[in-house]
Amino acid sequence: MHVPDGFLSLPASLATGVVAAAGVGLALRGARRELDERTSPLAGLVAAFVFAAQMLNFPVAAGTSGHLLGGALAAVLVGPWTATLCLTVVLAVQALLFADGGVTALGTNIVLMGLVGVWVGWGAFVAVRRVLPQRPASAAPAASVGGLLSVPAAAAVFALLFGVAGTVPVPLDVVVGAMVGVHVLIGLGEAVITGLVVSAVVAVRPDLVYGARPLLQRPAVPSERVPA
Amino acid sequence: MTGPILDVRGLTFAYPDGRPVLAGVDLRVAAGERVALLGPNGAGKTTLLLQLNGILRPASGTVTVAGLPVTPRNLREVRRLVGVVFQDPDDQLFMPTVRDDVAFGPANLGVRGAKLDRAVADALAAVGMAEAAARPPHHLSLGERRRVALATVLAMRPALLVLDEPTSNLDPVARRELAEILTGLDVAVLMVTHDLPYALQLCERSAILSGGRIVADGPTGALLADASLLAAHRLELPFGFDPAFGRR
Amino acid sequence: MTGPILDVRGLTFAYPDGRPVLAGVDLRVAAGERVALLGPNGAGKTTLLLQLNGILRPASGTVTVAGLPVTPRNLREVRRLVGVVFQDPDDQLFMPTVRDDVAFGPANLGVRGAKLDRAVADALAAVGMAEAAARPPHHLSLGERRRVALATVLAMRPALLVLDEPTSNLDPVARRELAEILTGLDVAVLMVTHDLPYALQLCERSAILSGGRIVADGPTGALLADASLLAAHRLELPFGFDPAFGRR
Amino acid sequence: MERLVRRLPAQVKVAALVGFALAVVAVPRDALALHAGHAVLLAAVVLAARVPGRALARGLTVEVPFVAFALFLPFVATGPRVEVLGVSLAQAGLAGAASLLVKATLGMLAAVTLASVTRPAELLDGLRRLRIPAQLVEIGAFMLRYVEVVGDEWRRMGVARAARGFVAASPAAWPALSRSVGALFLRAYERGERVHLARLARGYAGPTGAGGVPATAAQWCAGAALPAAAALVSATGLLGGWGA
Ligand SMILES: Nc1ncnc2c1ncn2[C@@H]1O[C@H](COP(=O)(O)OP(=O)(O)OP(=O)(O)O)[C@@H](O)[C@H]1O
Ligand SMILES: Nc1ncnc2c1ncn2[C@@H]1O[C@H](COP(=O)(O)OP(=O)(O)OP(=O)(O)O)[C@@H](O)[C@H]1O
Ligand SMILES: [Mg+2]
Ligand SMILES: [Mg+2]
Repeated sequence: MHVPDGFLSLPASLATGVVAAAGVGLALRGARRELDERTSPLAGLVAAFVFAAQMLNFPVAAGTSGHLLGGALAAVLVGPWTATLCLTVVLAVQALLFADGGVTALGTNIVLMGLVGVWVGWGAFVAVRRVLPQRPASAAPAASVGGLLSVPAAAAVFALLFGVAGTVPVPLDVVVGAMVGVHVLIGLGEAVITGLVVSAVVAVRPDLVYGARPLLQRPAVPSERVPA
Repeated sequence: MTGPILDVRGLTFAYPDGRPVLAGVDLRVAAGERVALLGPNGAGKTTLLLQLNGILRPASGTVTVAGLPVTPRNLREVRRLVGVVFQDPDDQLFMPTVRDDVAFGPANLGVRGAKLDRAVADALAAVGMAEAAARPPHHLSLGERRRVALATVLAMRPALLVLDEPTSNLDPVARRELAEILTGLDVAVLMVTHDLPYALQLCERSAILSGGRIVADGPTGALLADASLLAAHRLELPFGFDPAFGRR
Repeated sequence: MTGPILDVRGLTFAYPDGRPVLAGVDLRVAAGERVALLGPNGAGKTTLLLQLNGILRPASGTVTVAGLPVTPRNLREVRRLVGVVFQDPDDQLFMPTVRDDVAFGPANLGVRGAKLDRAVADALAAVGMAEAAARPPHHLSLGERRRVALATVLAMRPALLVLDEPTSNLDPVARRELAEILTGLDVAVLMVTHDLPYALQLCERSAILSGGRIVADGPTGALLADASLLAAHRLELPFGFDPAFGRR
Repeated sequence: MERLVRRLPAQVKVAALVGFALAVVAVPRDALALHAGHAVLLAAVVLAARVPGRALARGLTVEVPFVAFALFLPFVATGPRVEVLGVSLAQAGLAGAASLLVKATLGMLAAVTLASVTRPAELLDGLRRLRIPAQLVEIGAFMLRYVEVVGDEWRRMGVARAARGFVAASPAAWPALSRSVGALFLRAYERGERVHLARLARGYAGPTGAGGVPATAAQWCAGAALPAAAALVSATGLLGGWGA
C-alpha cells in the first residue's frame, strides 16, 4: 500500500502533501485532548506496533501481498487524532529509514493511511460501538469492523487519485474495482488482528483503550481511611 | 531536618483492574534511619514503594517527602530526594552502556564533565562493577544487573534510598558488601526484603505490610522474636538461623 | 535407569561478543539426586543451565540427558525430560492468563481435556497460586510470578528439574514450602542458589562454578565447612547462620 | 569521501533526498532517457558512501507489490494499443509502467542510501532541526525505542515457548501464537511504561531542545550538490523539449 515515488504526477503529489500537512496540523491540535504525560508512551508503542506489523508482508491473491495498515487499531487504542500522528510518524520513518514508500509520495501515503484509514476506521468503530451492548468487551468487534472497512476505503481513494492524477490514463472503474477487490481480502486479515489485539488489551487494561472509555464504569477504589 | 524524611498517611490504592491493594497505609521514616519493610508475596510492598516518588498516584491519602507533598508540581524535587532501586533491574536499565546508564540520573540533575565522570566511577566502584562500564546492561548476568541498578541510584546521592529486595540474586559476598555500603552511607533507607536475618543485621526498625495495611512496626529484634506475629503473615526465620543473634 | 540423568563433558561457550564464559565444564547428576550449583555473580551458572535443554549450544563439549545427546534432532525429547525454571520469571511467562501459561507445556506434550485441567490445578495448588488462575501473569507481584513460573514447569513432570535461583523474591514461608515440594517430588534437581543454608537443607551434594569451571564438587556440608574454599569464590555463610546445623 | 557523506548532519541528508526525489518525479512519462542522468548521479553517491550491496538488494524487495501493480497497467490503460507477442497492450500503459518503475526504483535507492549513512537517533535530531513539530519527533523517539522492546519481548517469549516443547511450524500452533500477540502488546507496553517511569524517576524531563549539530553553510552546499545536479538534468531535458 505504500505508494512509491512517481505514481502520481508532481502537482498531484504536492497537492496531497498540502492536504496531509493540513490534516496533521489539525491532528496536532486535536491530540492535545487525547494524550497526557502518562499516555504519551502509548502513542509510541502503538506506532511501534503498527510499524512492526507493516514490515511483515503476507501474501494475498494473485502474487500480490498486503500488510496490516493499523489505522483503525491505532484510532481505537489512542484516539483518532493521535492515531493520525502515529501513522504519520510510521510512514515518515519507513520512507526515510527503510525506503518503504517514496519521500515525494509521503503526503499521499499520509492521506491514504493516516487520514482515510484512521478516520474511516474510527467512524465505523464509533457507529458499531453505538449499537452494541455498552460493555468494554464490545470494543473488540467494533474495532474489527473498523479495521475491515478502513483498508478498502484507503485503497479506493488511492485508485481514485491514480485515475484522476496518475501518470497513466486508466479507466477509473477498472482500477477502483481491482484495488478494492484485493483490499477486501487484506481487510479481513486487518479485522482479525485488530479485534484480537483490542480484545486482549481490553480484558486486562481497559484504561489503555481510548475507544472503550465510554463503555467503562469507574472501578471501585477503596477510599475509607483507617485510624492509625 | 526536624520532621521525618518520609511520611505516608492513610494511603489507599487499586490497580486499573480494580483490585484494592493498599487499604490505608501509615508509615514514617526519620532522616538517617534504616527501616525494613517485611510482608508476604503480593502484600503490596512494591506498590507502596512506587508511590514514594510518584510513579503511582494514591487513590486517597498522602505521601510527604522532607516536608514536600508528592504531587505533580513537586515531582522533580521529590525524585531528586528519593532514589528507588526497582525489584526488577530490567525496569531500571535502559541505556546502551552501563556507564551511560549510571550517568543518566546525575546528568539530569545538572552534573557535568569531570564531576560526572567521578560520580559514575565512584558509584560503579562501590558495587564492584567498574570493569563493566562499557558493556551493554542487557548482556550482564542478573546479579550484575542488580548491582548496576543500585549504582544508578547511588550516583544520584538521594536523601532517602528505597530498595526493593536489593539482595535477591546477589552472591553472598556482594550481599555483605551491600550491607557495608548501606551502613557507610549517611542516608535514610527503606528496604523491602524477605531475608529476615539481613533485616536484623541492617535495620534497627521493621514494619510488616500485610493485607494492605501496616500490621506491626517496631524494633526488628522484637518483631522477629514474636513467632506468632511472624506466622500470621507468612514470615519465619530461615533454616539454620540462630535466634540468639537477635538478642545480642 | 542406570546412567546419570545429566552428563556434561568439557563444555565450553562464549557469547557472540566473544567473551569466553564456560571453559570446560564437567558435571554429572544421577537420577533422583539433588545438586546445588553455587558460584559468584557472572560465573556462568545461568549460561550453563541454558545449555541443558538446548536454548544455547556449546562451542565444544557435550551435554547428555538420560543418554540422549542434546542435539537439534533430540530437542523435543530433551525438553520433555528437562524442565528449566528461569532466573527471571518474565522470561518464562508469556500467555494472557496464568492458567493458559501453566497449561501450555502439558498441552504441547499432548495432554488434553480433564487431564490437562487437573495437571494445571495441581501445579497451581502446589505453589499456592490456585486463585490467580484467571489473572494475567505480568500483573502479578514478582514473588507471585516466580511461583507461577515454577508451576509451569512442575505441570510438565520433567525427569530433571533445573532451577535458577528459585527462592529469590519468595517470602519465607513460600521458600520453605518450595523445599517441601522439592523433597516430596521424585525427580533429579539441579538448583542454582546464592542461599548457602538453603543448599545445605535441600541438596546432599553441591558444585561450585567459578572462572568458567567446576572448581569443587562434593557433599554440601563439607564444602560449606571449607572457609578458604568459599572465600576464594565469593561465597560465605550469612549473618546469624549457625554452622553447627551443618554438622547435624 | 565516505566520511564526508556520513558526517553530513542528518537534516542536510534528508533535504538532499527530498530534493533529488522531486527532481526525478518532475520528469514526464515519455522522457525515460533523462533518468539515465539521475542514475549516474545517484550511483556516484552510492559508491562514495560505500552503501552495502545487501542494503540495496533488500530495498528492491520492498518494491515487489508495485511491480505487480505496474505490470497490470499496460492491460487496462486507455488510448492507442500495440501488439506485443500477440497480446494487445496500451502504449501509454507500457510507457507509464516503465516510467513508474524507474522513478520508484531511483527514489527507493536514494532512500536506502540515506538510511545506510544515518543512524535512527541522528535522523530524529535532523528532523528536530528541520522544525518538524516536537510531538511528532517525540512519538518517533518512543517508537524506535519500543520497536526494540517489542522485538526483545517477542524473542523472550519465543525462548519460553520452545523450552516448553512448542513447535511453531504447524497451523495447530496458530491459536497459541495469536493469543500471545495480544499478550505481547501488553507486555511490551507495560515494560516500556516502567522504563519510561524509571527515566522520570531519575529526573528526566523530556528531550531538551534540538539535539544533534547545526549544519554549516559548506555542509548545506555539499548536500545540495546531488539534488541540484539532478534538477539540472531534469530541467535541460524539459526545456530541450524531450517531454511533450
Ligand atoms: N500492574 C498490576 N496490575 C494489577 N495488579 C497488580 C499489578 N502489579 C501488582 N498487582 C497485584 O497487586 C498486589 C500487590 O503487588 P506488589 O507487587 O505490590 O506485591 P509485593 O508485596 O511487592 O510482593 P512480592 O513480595 O512478591 O514482590 C498483588 O496481588 C499483585 O498481584
Ligand atoms: N547475552 C549475553 N551477551 C554477552 N554476555 C553475556 C550475556 N549474558 C551473560 N553474559 C555474561 O556472561 C557471564 C556469565 O553470565 P551468567 O548469566 O551465566 O552468570 P551467572 O553465573 O548466572 O550470574 P548470576 O549469579 O549473577 O545470575 C557474565 O559475565 C555476563 O556478563
Ligand atoms: Mg514486590
Ligand atoms: Mg544467573
